[in-house]
Amino acid sequence: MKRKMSVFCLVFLMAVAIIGPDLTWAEDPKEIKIGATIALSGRFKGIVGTFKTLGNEWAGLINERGGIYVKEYGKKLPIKFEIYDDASKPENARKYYEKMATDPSISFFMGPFSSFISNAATTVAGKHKIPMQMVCANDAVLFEKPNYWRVGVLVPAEDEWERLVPIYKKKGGVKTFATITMDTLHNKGAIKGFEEDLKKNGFEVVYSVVAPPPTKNFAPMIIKLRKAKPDVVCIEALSPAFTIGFLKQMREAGYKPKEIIVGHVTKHVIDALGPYAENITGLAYYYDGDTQDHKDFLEILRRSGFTWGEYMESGIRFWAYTRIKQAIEKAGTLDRKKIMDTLWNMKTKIMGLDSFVTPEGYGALGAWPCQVQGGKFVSIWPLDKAVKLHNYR
Amino acid sequence: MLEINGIEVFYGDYQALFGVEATVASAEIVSLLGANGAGKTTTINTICGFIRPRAGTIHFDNTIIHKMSANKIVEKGLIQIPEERMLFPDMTVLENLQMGAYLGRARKKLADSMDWVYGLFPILQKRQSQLAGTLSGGEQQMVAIGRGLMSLPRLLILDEPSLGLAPMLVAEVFQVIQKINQEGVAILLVEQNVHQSLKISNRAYLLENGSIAMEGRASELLDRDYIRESYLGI
Amino acid sequence: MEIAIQLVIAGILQGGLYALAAFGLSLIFGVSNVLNLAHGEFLMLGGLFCFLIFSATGLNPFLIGLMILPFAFFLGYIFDRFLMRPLAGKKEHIRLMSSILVTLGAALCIGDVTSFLAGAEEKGVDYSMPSFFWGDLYISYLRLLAMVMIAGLTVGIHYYLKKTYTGRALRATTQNIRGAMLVGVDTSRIRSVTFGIGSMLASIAGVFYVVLLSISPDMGLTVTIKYLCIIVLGGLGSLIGSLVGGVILGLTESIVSYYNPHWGQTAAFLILVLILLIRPKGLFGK
Amino acid sequence: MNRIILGIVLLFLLIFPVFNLPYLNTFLIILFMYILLAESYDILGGYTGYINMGHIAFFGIGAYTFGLLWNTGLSLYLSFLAGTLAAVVFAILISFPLFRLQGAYFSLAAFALVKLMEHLTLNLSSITHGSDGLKVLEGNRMIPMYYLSLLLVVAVVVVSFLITRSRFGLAMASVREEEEIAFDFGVPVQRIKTTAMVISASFAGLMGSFYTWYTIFINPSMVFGTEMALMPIAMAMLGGSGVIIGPVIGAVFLLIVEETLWTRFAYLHTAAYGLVILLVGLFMPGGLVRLRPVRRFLIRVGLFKEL
Repeated sequence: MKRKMSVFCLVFLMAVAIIGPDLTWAEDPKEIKIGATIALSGRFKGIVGTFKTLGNEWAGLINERGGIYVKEYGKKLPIKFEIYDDASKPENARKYYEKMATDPSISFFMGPFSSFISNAATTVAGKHKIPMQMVCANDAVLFEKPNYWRVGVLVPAEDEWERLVPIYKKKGGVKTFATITMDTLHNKGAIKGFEEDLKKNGFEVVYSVVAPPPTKNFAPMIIKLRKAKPDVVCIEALSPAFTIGFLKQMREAGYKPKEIIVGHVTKHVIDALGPYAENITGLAYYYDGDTQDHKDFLEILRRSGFTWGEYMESGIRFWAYTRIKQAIEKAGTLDRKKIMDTLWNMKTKIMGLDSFVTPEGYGALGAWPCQVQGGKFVSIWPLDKAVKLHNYR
Repeated sequence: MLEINGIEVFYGDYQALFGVEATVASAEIVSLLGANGAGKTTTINTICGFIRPRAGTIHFDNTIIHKMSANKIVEKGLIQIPEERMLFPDMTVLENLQMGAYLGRARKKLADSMDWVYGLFPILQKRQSQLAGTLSGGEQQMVAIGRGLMSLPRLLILDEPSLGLAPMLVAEVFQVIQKINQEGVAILLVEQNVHQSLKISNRAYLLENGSIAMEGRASELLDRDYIRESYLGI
Repeated sequence: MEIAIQLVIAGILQGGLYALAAFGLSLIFGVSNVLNLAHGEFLMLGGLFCFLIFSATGLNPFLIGLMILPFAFFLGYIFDRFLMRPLAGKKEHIRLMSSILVTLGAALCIGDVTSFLAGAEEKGVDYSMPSFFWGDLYISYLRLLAMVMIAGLTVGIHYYLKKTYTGRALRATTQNIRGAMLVGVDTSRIRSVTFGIGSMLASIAGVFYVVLLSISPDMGLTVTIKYLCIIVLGGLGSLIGSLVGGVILGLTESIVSYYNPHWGQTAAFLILVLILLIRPKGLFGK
Repeated sequence: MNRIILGIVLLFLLIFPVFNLPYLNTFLIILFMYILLAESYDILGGYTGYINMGHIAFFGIGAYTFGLLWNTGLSLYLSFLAGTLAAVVFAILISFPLFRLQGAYFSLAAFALVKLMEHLTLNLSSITHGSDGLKVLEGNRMIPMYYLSLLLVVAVVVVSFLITRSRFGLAMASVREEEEIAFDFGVPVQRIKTTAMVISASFAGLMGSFYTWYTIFINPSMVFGTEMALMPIAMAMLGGSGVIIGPVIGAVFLLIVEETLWTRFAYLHTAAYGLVILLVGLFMPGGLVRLRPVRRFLIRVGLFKEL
């Protein structure tokens, strides 16, 4: 009986040891650790899974230069990401942020992908008073309640499409719009803002539909679309399957609008559509017109093995990393409160653009109109920075 | 032809057969008697390869069969006609019979065996395009026997062929069994209808609580008091 | 009126696509009595291989689809041989449970390994054919081709099941497994063959999927659920049931989606629950 | 012996928050949630043999009812009660049509109900906020959450234990083994099944309410998701369906495996996780607890209560 007890205790201790936190930390920080969860599995894997590489490559680039200078210690410290897989589930994200919150060597949190997972993560940041910068999360639901310990990098979802309207206003030739939206938090917000913008500028929205994410059969919607005869068809969906499915079926139906706008256009959408993708207009959190301040970004993209056009959201990541670096440098310490103060008040430039945080906590990074031309994704707006001119189909 | 040596069968921790021993010689009719739960069905399912014995051996034609899979045993010519008949309800009578000749040896003699079966059960020819599931109990029994014969058995095991049949039909079934036997097919007959089966058998075994309680020539057993009292109710 | 015709056409074409993969799932359930939660993974793999070969060679995707058939058959065969056969001897209740565990585990495993090796991104083959237009009506030739292939396969499978010895053995196994063993059918082999056929049908559906829509490694369970719905609707193990079930689902989805896309998606599950209320064993179940 | 072990484990869990390990606390809360879901699933699935692939529907209904009512300003306890009641009412309503079905039809129809609920919550967005999800009041309530979930787990295990010792439990087993014979012998089969489902649903509904309280934000795919629906069932089967300790062991085992894989490997952990499920299904068809050495050990310490 005694032996059994000891076996039992041993097994239990082993279990605790396996799942327990690492109990080793240095008193004097040797590195700056940034904690984050990324969806390396689950339904968001296809969209954000590769950003683990991007982050590590960025850290590698900074570390090659010695790291980030922290005044308090009078030296440059290397930077390191600690990344867990949240499997696209908020409860996992929360669990791992809690895990990282117990590690005093982690001085900073990066948010997970999507608003509802970020929601769970910001709670942890607020509770343990750890600065968190959210990436790829810009829904109103996150900013409803004040939380000092989180800021975003993006403009609100409603403003994501705001730079598109001026193109059509300037160029003319299109009058009526149709929107097809996947039923998710972010997509609905973006289209809502866009439609309001269109109406304000005298355009007409002739058909507007919100369809659930698993929709495969778009024929009934396309029948209505053909009746409404819009000049511009806009598809806003986080899931590429939705976008590809819709566009392939619109092609089958032989409907040829003057312009197609795809909110989340990635390399795989373009590949799946082949020549049909030519002149699809989209949005990216980056423009490639002015390259003087973009060298680092292009370098980490090169090292990660993808082009910016493959992932419209790579720009957000780079922006977020850079802001962390700037905040630590500016605060000159790893003190969490001071870093957070700096994040709120810091006004800097990243990639030649103003970077700041609004009083609600939104960031300043907006999306730039681009277009698929010659199989590549090129900036078309604003005109002074555009690489190519915008074409109708 | 068939030799069963001391097989022991377990269902989990529960032992069902305790060293059962029996033989069937060629061209013989042997009865396996016993009350409900005595282990008759377990015995024949073990012979047919549905259950593996934990100890003991089964030989058929001097080959060990208790480690073979059921379909291999069928291939050797050891055919069971189960109590539940196990027809293919959504197939026609003809298809059911054709399925009987599924294996190579029988497939070649399909036409001959078809004639043989239709000779034994003329009514099946009339019913041949009817779905087996829609037949009456007696007709289903005929299809089951017919399907077994299509496999060209050398030893036919019949499990309760008379169960649930009208008395008229019961007599007919026993006649047919004798006819089949005359063609040179050995028969192992498992029956609750002790009187009838002993009358047509050469030898018989009596199973009680999972072991052989008695064996001998059928005519002898018919005269034993124990059998008369316990199973014939005389 | 035009709209109605157009909706019916769209619904039937969509339904045919559903039926194709459901057919294979139904066949597997009929013979082995297991719920194969990994069926969608076979579909995904079929689509993925089509995509990979297409990217490398640029051949006609349907030709590629035919080329990968033997491979799909082999995959299904060994899946059954090594993962399902050990469960065959178990008690009914235990077998259903174990098969759920094994196929669920396999589905997660296949999906994740695929996404690790081939990337998690959405993949689609760029292949299109002009549609057939008649006034305001249009019929997609691609989908029509899918329908023709499905019809051809249905006839072929029907013939195979009725006339060949293996096909008959397969039906026999569905109807009474013990009986099939008694006439000498090697039921474990038949099971594996059925899995192979089911996997072949799924991979053809996968080819259509990757041409008409797009595939991703994590789609497996989602489509499996839809196909499970269809075969329950039609009656488990009933082949005609899975065809009718697929078409019913496609039609309802199309018609309801016309009025409200949200309820179109709901219709599938609603109609399944309603039909089971009236017929507890599905439309053609026994 | 078994009392000593149980006592020690329970005592340890009771004083656990003192150690102030928030990560392990959250881990344990999630663990308790899965144990409860697996165990409450097993009340119907393991004891009566009806594999209810729709178990998570009760959970989701509880979650939404709680969230909606709590947001209207109803008191916390009443909201919990309402969440539970909603699941119970739903269980009673669906039990009549659902129990007409047998075997795989039952399982799949129940699963279709989950998907139906998911779509309904998405579509009835004027009530449920659809895909925007439902947000409830935030707050730092780690300690009460921990104790509440612990209490719920203890409660479900105790109820399962009481069931196995009662005539009701015996009747459930008779339904599982031979439903028709049980019916012929006068066992009120329908009532037994409905009662089992109601008990099973009440716990799931309560846990659903708790989940909303815990995550602050829910949306249809979180509470009615496919993986969410299948995991508790896989856990119960993995541990050993029909044995009280089975689902507990299954949940603990699978979650620790998951956690180890998740934190140690960035990739392929889902594959490894799937492989574990597959291997258990293949080689231990009765679940971990029916593995001979495990069973022998559990019998010796008196924790192997099979129905």
